[in-house]
Amino acid sequence: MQLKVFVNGEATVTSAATLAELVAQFGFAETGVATALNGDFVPRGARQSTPLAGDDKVEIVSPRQGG
Amino acid sequence: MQLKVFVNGEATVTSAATLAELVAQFGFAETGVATALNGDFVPRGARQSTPLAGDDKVEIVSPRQGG
Amino acid sequence: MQLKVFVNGEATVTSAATLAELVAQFGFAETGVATALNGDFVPRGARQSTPLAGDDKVEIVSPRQGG
Amino acid sequence: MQLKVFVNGEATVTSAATLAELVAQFGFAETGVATALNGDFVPRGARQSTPLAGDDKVEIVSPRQGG
Amino acid sequence: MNTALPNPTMPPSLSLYGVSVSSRLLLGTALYPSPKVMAESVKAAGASIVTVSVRRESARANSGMGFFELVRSLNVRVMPNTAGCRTPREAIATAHMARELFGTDWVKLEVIGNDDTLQPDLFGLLEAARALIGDGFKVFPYTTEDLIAAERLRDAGCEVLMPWAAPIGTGRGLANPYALRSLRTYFPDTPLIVDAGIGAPSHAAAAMEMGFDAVLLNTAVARAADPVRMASAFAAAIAAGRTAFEAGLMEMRDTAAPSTPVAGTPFFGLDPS
Amino acid sequence: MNTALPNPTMPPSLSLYGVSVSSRLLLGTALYPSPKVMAESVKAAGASIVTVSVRRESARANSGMGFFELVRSLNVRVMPNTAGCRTPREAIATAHMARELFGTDWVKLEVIGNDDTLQPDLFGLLEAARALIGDGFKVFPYTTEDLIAAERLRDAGCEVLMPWAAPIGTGRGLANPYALRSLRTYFPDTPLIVDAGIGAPSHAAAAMEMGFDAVLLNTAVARAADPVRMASAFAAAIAAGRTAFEAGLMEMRDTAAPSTPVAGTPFFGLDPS
Amino acid sequence: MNTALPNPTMPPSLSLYGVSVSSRLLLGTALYPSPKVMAESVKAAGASIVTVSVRRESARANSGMGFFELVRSLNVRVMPNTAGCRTPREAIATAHMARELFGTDWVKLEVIGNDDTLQPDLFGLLEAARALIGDGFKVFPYTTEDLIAAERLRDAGCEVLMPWAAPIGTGRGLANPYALRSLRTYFPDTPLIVDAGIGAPSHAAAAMEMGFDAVLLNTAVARAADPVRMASAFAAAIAAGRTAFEAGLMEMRDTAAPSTPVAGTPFFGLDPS
Amino acid sequence: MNTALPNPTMPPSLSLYGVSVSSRLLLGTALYPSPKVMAESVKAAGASIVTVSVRRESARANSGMGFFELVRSLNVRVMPNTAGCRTPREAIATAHMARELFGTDWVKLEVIGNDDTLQPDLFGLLEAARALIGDGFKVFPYTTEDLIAAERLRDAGCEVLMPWAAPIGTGRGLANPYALRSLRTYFPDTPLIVDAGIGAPSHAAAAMEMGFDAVLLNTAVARAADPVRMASAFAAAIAAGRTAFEAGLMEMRDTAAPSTPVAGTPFFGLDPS
Repeated sequence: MQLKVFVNGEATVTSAATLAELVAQFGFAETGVATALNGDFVPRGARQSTPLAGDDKVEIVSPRQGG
Repeated sequence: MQLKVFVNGEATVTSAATLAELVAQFGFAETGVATALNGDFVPRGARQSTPLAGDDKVEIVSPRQGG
Repeated sequence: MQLKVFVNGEATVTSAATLAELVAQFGFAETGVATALNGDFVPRGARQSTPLAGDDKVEIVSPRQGG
Repeated sequence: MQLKVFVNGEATVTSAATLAELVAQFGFAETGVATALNGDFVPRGARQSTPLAGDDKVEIVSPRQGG
Repeated sequence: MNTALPNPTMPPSLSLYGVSVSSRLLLGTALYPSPKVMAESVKAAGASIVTVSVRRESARANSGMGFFELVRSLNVRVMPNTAGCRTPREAIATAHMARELFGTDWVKLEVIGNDDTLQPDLFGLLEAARALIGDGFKVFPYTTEDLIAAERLRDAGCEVLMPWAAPIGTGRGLANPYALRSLRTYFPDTPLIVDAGIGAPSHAAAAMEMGFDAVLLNTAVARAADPVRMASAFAAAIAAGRTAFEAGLMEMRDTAAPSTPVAGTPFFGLDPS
Repeated sequence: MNTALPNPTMPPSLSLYGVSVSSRLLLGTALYPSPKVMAESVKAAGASIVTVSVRRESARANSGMGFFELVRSLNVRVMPNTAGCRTPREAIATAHMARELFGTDWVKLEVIGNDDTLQPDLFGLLEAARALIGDGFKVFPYTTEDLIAAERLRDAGCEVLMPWAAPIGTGRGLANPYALRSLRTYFPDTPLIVDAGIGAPSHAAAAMEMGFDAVLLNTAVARAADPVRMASAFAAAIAAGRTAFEAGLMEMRDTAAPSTPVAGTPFFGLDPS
Repeated sequence: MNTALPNPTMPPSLSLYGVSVSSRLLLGTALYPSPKVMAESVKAAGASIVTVSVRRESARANSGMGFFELVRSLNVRVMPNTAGCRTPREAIATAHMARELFGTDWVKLEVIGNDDTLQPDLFGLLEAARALIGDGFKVFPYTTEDLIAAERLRDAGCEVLMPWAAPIGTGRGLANPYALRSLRTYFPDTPLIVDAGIGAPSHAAAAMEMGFDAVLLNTAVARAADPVRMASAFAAAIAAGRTAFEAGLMEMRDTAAPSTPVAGTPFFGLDPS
Repeated sequence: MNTALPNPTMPPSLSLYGVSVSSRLLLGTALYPSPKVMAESVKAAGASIVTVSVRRESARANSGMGFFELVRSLNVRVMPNTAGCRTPREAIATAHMARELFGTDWVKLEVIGNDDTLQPDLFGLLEAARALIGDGFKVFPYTTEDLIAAERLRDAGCEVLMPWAAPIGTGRGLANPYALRSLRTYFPDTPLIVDAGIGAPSHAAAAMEMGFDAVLLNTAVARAADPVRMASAFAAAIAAGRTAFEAGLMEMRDTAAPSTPVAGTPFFGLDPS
């Protein structure tokens, strides 16, 4: 079954049922990114048990330069 | 009956039962001062109906220079 | 006889024999300008008695805005 | 014969006939000081040939701290 | 006579909470050598608004009304302050007492966060401002140059803001001109009154040249050797700064530019010798 | 109306070469959008002295006397300058021509040492000053804040000195306040007029607060969006600065000091909560 | 060779959250011409702490870990920031994501209140700091010179404060030295790191001379013509400023005082001619 | 150990009268608590040039050579000064005595015009410089920021100029940065050494960032609580300022600019709440 979610601000249609599956589908190394769902942090260990729902707002971030 | 109250920070013993009586006993013109009881403003019109209790903290103020 | 002189930095050929004549030939009111010859001031009263020579440098100035 | 001279601003009576003798009488190493007479520098080599006269102003200086 | 010094009435373009104000100099009433000098200074300043306070009355002194009578005789609008209050609760109660005594809903709101610098506690200030605006006060918050605090105060309903120039009584002038300039830029339409830290007329003029709407001061006048003349000096400087702002200041340049015309300079082009 | 802005007449305490001067603002006559605006600006400034120059006249234009008529109609004293002169010789001849044309022995002596900064050549300035004083001129030297040059100029017979604030036309204000202050301290009795570099009324007020006797400017008024109003702004600021100087400015402090009395602060001593 | 420029190791007197830090220069990792230049600049700076961020990863780029590897190779401690967060909620979630990614509980907490000035929202900052400290973070708040905000942040559990010098990226240096000085005086024992607005080594040295404990910067190095050499310049300047603070700066004087001894001056007392 | 503080040797790009100089810090030898501290400070400064003077010798003391021996042992070049001289004649004779004693034709030429400000008498300075150059001296004139005096001194044969920052011993730093900057711009190829008035390493760094070639100081080191460490601090700051000048400082901006990249900011575009 397909869901429309927002990943890093962009609308995406996905078959992933959980946050963990979504991260995997995007081809990210599990330990290479951190995630938030609808504005709240979701720890790596909780992604498996975090189901996705329609219009969810997902943030997937990685290390970057900073000042 | 006598009460110990604090008027402008100084301990005083008074027979006044209400804030209005206290103001009068101190010889202040009713309209010449403003009052607060235990940190809260008491409007002129409410002094009559404002009883005093032991250790009450009363502020009686008047106009002064300011910057 | 004709002379080449410099008036306010511009080469001019003149028949004037004196500074006074030169000022007159240029059509300046006698009292409307002040003069210098070869870097030195020439008072109004001395213009008549100030002969011109070839290549003389003459300044003829008048009042102007200043800061 | 005795002369009154000023050495470094202080009046002194000396029997020295020359600047060189004066420097020696004061016990200065010949090369340890530099000299001036009445406001003008006197090189080391010229002290011998520099006679003293009454009221001469002699400066005898040596190295010191500076900013 | 210097007390005749200028307090030009300018177009009443300044409006505070809907009240049109003629003078851009707001003056404090404290620290003067005498009540008489205070009164004359207010007149010399041409001030239309003066700040006052409430203080504990003593049965013996009973002096409050005497002062109030004097101020009333000056025919100026009074703005009570909450000077010395350390908490929103103290400031709120003090504002209410002042409103009852002075019969005005204007209040210069001070919530002091530090006894050494007497600087505003922006957190307590915002909290007190919200409460007092809810109680119907017209709040004039004594604040810093902080842009965000200014925005929150305005959003809370403050129609006027009073950023400091420097800590009260220091007379240091504009401690952070850069930040004040950006505050002015960011609030083009909110009346901004520079309050506290002004020590000399040139400081006040500089604030006005930046486009601030008015200046509130006290110590610099009251503690001058001659307060009355100093009041007139500030009035003139503030009028001057405002006029300069409206008349369009020249651009500052890095390199010199002749004022007297270069064209026609005598001896030009001749060998300079 | 802003052109009605203050130019308070102060006690004519300022005396220049024995001439008592009522206004402490000296104004240049160049760079204005029109002669009319220049004339109105001089009036708005309340200036009693204006600076002028001499320039090469052309047979065609013959415009010099027209300008002079206009200035004459202003009933102010004119001070011709030697702007643009690069050598003492040029300055001396120019001063003589100006004296004959304007009928005054006052001269603002400029000997320019550098075309970029238009700054005084102190060496040429001193030489020219000596010569002109010998010729009976009253010399107003345009100089820097240099103490020693100032001393030599005064010893040469200059009864007034005109140190710069910053290079001509930059409008930067007091580039070296510390040195200007020490110049003022060192010459308590010599009239000192700050000339050039003033860009805003607050700059002029600051100079006057330091105790300078007057300010001479041109560009900041002439190049303002509204020269006439700017002239009145400078007049007010200079009067303000002078009055403040006479009225005794407060001392600047490092730490805050309350203006509103601390004694009797409501809720004092109670637990702030 | 200039990359050999000094980064003297000083007694590790600086301790941040119990971690003793050898270098008083904290460096940002953004805006460099290349990762290689960034890495060399960090080395030239002798920095022991660098700031980093988290940003949205794209399936295509997948570049995050590459950057992290590079930083890891520098053997420095990383301090993630919450740059760009406009609310406590955003900052809190971002801090948590950063902690998981970088494996550190240190966070440079930014809650930006205004997109033009990028200045701290002191209200949101305090709220976010409280929450994050509750979650076990070691919070380094990017704040202003506001004394009261500083006090509340410290009371909330911030053991280090990072006041700005001027807005991020302006390079203006210390916009309000007076307020920074009083902040330092008021918090003698709290490590204070000047963060943002530093444009030149002299700015950083001035902050250290005031007694600030360290300086955090990025743009001034990354945007220099030669970032690597500029990094070494800042390292030297910060060490110099700190050493000067410890070595006791001379008192500034108003009047001159000879360095070379006056006693024994040749020709003294003789008629100078 | 802080005496280990940086004195990086930079490319010997600085050449004074054809002599290539490695350190850009010139140090005075006066006012130290002891000769030993002086010697250690010179070493800590890494100075390659120190200033000295001549003073009247007394038969009793006979101490001059002792000092000279100590300086000789430091293996640095000495530059005698003419400190305290009030006239060209005094300065000329003093310079000659110094040349004979120290065996160098280098001289720091001071002709003091005022005992309070100890400032250069530009007129006497130029006269003395001409005479001494005629006598074969390499003259290092202690002058002001005056452009014209600088030009005349250079035309007289001074290959190096030493403008002041502020009066000797005041430690005020750069009193007129604007004028110093234009002096530097106007003499791109003449070695310019900022001499006198420097009070803190940040002042010295600022001068070097402007592009000045070196700094000469004394009081700020000698009168520090710990002169040796302060010497090392100045060495580091001067190296830092020079390196920054060579590495190209960022442009100062009026408005903020993010250092951390904006692209990819988490939660961007979501409703901030």
